[in-house]
Amino acid sequence: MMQEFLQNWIYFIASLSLVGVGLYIVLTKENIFRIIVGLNIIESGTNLFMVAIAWHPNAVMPIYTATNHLMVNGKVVTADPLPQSLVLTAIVIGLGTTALALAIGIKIFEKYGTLDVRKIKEAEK
Amino acid sequence: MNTNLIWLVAMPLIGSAVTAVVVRYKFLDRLITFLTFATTLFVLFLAHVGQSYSWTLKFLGTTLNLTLNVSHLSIFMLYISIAFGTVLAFYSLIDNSRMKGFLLLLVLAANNWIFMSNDMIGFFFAWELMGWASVVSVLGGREKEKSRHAALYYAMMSVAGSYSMLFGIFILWRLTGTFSISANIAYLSSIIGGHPWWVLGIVSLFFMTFMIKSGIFPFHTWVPLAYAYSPDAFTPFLSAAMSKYGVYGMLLFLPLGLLEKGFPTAFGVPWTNYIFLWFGVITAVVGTVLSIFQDDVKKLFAYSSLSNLGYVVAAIALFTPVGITAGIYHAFNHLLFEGALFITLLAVISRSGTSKLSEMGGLWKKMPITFFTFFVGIASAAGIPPFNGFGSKWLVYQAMIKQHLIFATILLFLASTGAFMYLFKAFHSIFLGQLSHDYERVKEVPIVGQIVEAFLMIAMIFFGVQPGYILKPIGAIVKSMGLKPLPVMANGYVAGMFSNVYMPLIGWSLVVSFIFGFILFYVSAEHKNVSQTDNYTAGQIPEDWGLTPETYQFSWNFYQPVEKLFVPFFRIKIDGFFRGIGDWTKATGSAIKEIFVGNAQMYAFFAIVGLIIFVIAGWMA
Amino acid sequence: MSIFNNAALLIAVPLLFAFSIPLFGFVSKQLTKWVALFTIGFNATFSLYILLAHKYPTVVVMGNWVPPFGENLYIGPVAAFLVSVISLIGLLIAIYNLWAIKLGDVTRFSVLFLMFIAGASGMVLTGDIFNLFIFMEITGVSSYALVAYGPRRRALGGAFKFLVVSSIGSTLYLLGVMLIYTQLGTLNIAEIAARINQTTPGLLTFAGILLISGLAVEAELFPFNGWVPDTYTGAVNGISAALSGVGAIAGVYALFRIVMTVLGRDGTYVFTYGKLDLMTVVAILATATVIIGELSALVQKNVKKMLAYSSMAQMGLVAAGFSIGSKLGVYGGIFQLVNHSIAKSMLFLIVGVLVGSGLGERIEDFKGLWRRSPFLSLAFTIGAFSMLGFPLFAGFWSKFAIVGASIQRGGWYDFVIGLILFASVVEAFYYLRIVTYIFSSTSIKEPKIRVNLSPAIPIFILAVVIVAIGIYPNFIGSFSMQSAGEFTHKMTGYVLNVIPTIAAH
Amino acid sequence: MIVLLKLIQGIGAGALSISIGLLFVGIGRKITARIHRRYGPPFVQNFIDLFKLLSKKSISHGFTFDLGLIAGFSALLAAVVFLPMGQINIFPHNSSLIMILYLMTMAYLGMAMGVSSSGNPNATVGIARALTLTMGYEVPFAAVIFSVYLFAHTGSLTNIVAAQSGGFMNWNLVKLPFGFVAAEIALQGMLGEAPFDMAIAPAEIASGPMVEMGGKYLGFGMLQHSIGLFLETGIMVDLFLGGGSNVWIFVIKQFELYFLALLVNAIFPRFKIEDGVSFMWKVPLLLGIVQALIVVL
Repeated sequence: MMQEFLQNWIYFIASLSLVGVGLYIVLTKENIFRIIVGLNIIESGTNLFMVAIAWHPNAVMPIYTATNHLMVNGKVVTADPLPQSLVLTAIVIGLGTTALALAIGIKIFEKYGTLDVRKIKEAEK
Repeated sequence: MNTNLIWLVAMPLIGSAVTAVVVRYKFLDRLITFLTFATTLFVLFLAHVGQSYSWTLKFLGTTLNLTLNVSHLSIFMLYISIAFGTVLAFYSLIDNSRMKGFLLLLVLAANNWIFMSNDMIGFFFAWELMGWASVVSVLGGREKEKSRHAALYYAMMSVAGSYSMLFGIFILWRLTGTFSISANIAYLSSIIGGHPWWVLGIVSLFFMTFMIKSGIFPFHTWVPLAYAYSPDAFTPFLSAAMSKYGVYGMLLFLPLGLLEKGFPTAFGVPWTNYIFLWFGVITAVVGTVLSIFQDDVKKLFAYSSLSNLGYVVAAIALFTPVGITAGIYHAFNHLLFEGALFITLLAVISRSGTSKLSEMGGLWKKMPITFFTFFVGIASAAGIPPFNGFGSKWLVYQAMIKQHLIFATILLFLASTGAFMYLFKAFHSIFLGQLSHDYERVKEVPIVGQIVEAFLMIAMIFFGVQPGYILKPIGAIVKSMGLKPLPVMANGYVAGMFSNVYMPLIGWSLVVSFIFGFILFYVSAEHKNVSQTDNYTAGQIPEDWGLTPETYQFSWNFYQPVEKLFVPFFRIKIDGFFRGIGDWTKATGSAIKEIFVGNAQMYAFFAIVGLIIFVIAGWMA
Repeated sequence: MSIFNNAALLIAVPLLFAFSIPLFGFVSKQLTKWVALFTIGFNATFSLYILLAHKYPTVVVMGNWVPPFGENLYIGPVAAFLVSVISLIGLLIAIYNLWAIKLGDVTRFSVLFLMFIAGASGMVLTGDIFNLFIFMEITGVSSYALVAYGPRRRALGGAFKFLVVSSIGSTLYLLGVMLIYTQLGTLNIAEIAARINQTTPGLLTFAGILLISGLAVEAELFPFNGWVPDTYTGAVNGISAALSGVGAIAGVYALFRIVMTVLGRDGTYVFTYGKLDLMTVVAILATATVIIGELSALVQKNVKKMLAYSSMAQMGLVAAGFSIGSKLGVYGGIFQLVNHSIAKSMLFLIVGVLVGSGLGERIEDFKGLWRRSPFLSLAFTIGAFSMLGFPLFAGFWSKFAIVGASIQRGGWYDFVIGLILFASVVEAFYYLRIVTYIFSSTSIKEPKIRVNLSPAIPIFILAVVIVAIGIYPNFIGSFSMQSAGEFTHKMTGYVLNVIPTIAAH
Repeated sequence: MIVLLKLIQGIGAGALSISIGLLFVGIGRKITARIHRRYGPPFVQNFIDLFKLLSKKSISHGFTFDLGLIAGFSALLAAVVFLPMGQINIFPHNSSLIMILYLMTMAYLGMAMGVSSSGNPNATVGIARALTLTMGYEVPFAAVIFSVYLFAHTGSLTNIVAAQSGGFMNWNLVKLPFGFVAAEIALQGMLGEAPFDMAIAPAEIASGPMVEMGGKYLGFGMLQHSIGLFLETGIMVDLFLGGGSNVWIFVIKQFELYFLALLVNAIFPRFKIEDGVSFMWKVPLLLGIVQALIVVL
């Protein structure tokens, strides 16, 4: 089980590093919109990770057609369809949160007149 | 399975619910409180030793049975506290201080439950109930800001106390698996031989709670605040009855059979009891010394009640037959004379409107009945023979001397002479000396108050002259604790270890000599009454110097010369220690508050750092 | 099963009405609040029907895909009990909102509020970990928007912080779910719980840690609860009450459903690389939360911030109760959770009414409240005393059980409960400080505070419920005892009810 | 019948104590005069003064003033009844030392009440000083009493006297020397003699409590002083000098003690109140504690 999982380690490294980049942006940047962009990068990183999990080398697309046989002499060759469907919901949720974040960002700019998180903190103190 | 016991607890609860509804109308509120007290006292007559009642409660996953049983000690404590409560409730019909009846009844319900409970859950439930009910009642005091601070200080002490008891209860539950008090104590005394330190640790958890509630030395700092700034009608119950809960708790835990287990003893007393005895003695001395210099009369008597509690604790810590008898007897006497003193104070404060000693004076002309009760009260508080205070103080000395504890007895004797000093100071500053003009219109308390005061005066004299009625039940208590009780030949007889006193004899000799005094007085030449400012002042009249009765009255800085003696003593401040803890927690609190620094990055950073620590901890641990 | 007793309605009806409210909005703004009220009312009656008529444990299958394959809702004693509590508190807050929410965009508020209640009930009912993620997100999004609803600037700052931290949390959770999915190939809680041994230890622990940190954000455990104070103070009082009452229940339930049922093995829990088991880690975090929460609440001047820290600390106490692991501990935890949400939401509603009628939010402004409105001060005292665990109030029994369970477990738990008791002495100080302010009346004559009907009903009902539980705890106690059974006995309690055929291996 | 007998004995004891007391004070005034190298009044002067005072009209400050002074006199009279005097021992089984001491405090309480209700601040200052002094000398006296208690294993004076029967050698004076010296100094304070007479200091507070007393009230004050004198010296005799086989030896022993006190009184100036108390807590207390240690170990 473990070695199949680690076969496509390159994709896991890539997606988790994307999540790392997103985290870096969220943690260090002060501008609210940069933070929202960072959040989006984390979202896409996790989505990539989910898709990477579903795939294994020389997997076939999981749609049954006359030519495309899902099972070849008892071994599953198709990529796993379920995580891909989960990715769909995850993307939609990511969209929702980003939309709300942007709305809040605009409102903050209206009220505070700045987007710099530190200045907002001073204004609030 | 006698159901009358449950009524002892249920009756006050119902009464409190009813009074809570009518809390708006003061007289109705007090009337129902008094009726509930009276009916509880009546129900108490049906209860006698050996009865028990238990009901089950499905809780903590197992069915627990909460049991009430009546031992000699509990029936004694119940009688004195409810009887005094009824008298106080009767007096409170005419009182107009801001005491809420339903809180007093909650405390009464808890009081009955504590004294009868034989299981730790019920005990703890009642203890905390009494705790918060009394805290809220202390809040109703006259001086707003001070009573708030006093209530908060008292609340913190009692909450800390009950949590330490909660910890102790569950440690015992883990060891013995049962909540019943008698079983746990039996278990403790069975394993005391094996690992004494473990047992002492558990018992000290409980003793901390009891010392806090009775205001013993390290934890006495809340007593003067709570007594002085609680509503005047509640202070008598707080000082007389509620300080006995700690004593009752100690008496529960004392018979651990330390002596039989060959416990190292000092002066024939197990060393733990010896240390505890010194706590009592120090409380007695601290109470007296601090009380001498008080100007607020309620604080003065709060310290006096503290010092009497020190006597009681010192006596029961000896755990010898005469020691326990002296301790419980003094607890009863303290309840009686302290209650009488606080009720008379209640009368004086309600009439004169002030509780400062320097602002009163000469009230005996206006309030004779209160004056006489106060006189009998301070006489018995000072321990003068025909009155009820003497018997127990005398027995306490006998008990201490029997164990060769000379220094402790000397200190207690100092405390008792000091008691006479502050008692006379209060007596003089309130009733004697110059009557100031704005007290001209002061009237005696209404008839209800006079009845209560007369009743208390007669009770003090009766129990002074006939101590047998109290010593017999105490003998039963001592026997139930497995010690040989003191012989009680006749009602008037108090048998000590070194000598014995036949109290009525003193009474008769006083009466006869008073008759002689009066005869001599009326035989000699007649006298003429003069006004209070017509004094021997080398020919001038005080008014010429512009002196008013207030300024001519000597009651400010009454013992100023002695103050120089005790100055080094005042420097050590006990409540500085508790304030230190308070400030430390506040400092750490504000330091920790900095964590929530207020921007999203930091929180997200914490989350990630938490995650990383998680992983490392898992890896490394 | 007939359509009517299908538990999915508990989620479907609120969502349906949530999205149809804008239509009602055209008719009249106030009507939307009544519609929200009636839907939550339906939710409450239906869940009470399930709870009281003992209609559990039932499994609600979606599109008759039998559990291990399709998604399912599982209504066990826990779910039934918590859903009814959530919807009852939601109902009371909705009644309060009739009065409180006047200005601003009322229709969108009701939409969000209904979504919030639907999400929370979904979290409690669902039997599938990815579903749990979706419902967590629904509750999350609706609560960010609700927090941002507040009139003051602070609300926006609070909402933004809440959004950032929670979305990071849910991404961690999602990663954890995926790691579990790769090994076991299923998302169904019951099946994962049964086949948890087949996972490789290294990956499982990493997935476990990710799951816990993700859920700890919602359950307000120490390193992850940075957002709590600013969000609660920023939000309107009704919303803070909803967050601390309903949101906390869902958050803590999710955390311990994962830790005890999914990762647990009937009494022992997943070991991080064989040494420190997850439950001890949660216990450490819980104690840290209690202490930090109480100490920082001590120095607060603003009542709302103080209540926020106090609810964080109480969540720590609940988590500590759960983390003991024994049936008694879980019983104490659930009972305290319910007591806390009842008392805390009442306290927030009271502060809401006071602020609404012009009183400041500082502690000193509570001086002499007794004169100005006896009803509110009495309710506040009842709530405060229940939080402190004084007898005759609900909190006494649950705190008693938690202390008992933790000492019964012994070992280093004595030290844990010692710290918690010290922290609760601190808690007693700052609550009693306010109570003493209330009752020590000041001389300046201030006008009486008039409490109109709509906020008075919830406060009155909650106060009566607290005292009723305090006097007769067995009513709520029995439900929490059954639910404790479901948590501690994983296989018999939960898994076999969902998939009877599966054999734990 | 017994009651009547006891009543007569009581009255006899009372009359004895009054007359002996007045006699001692008279002789005392003559001795002090001789020390001051003058003749001094005849030793029966006090009896004359008493009759003069009781027959003079006087002013009073109300009911508590009268009640207080009567109480002061009669409480001491009641205490005398319990004192074993040589072979006159009216209530042998009821003469506990602490009981007598506390009964005496009843008298001081009565007198204090009367005097301070007169309204004159000098009187109350006097009483405050007297009470502070009581706290001063009670502590060493307590140390002495309790060491005697432990030494003789009894608390009642009758048994203490019985324990000292036989020759001079087994008096407590010999067995407990330090105790005797400490008690002697404490007695000086009790009697209100010279170094410790700050309570009735004529110069500073116009003779303190007695400032408002005139006529029969001064008479009652004098009676109270004489009975107190008789009682305190009587207790000291019973405690340390073996109590005397018959009344006259008892009285002679009392006079010895009083004579000693008079000598000290005639010479020493007055202590300030706080120095008096601190002196009492230094020297006599130290002696008392030493005595107690000897007895205990």
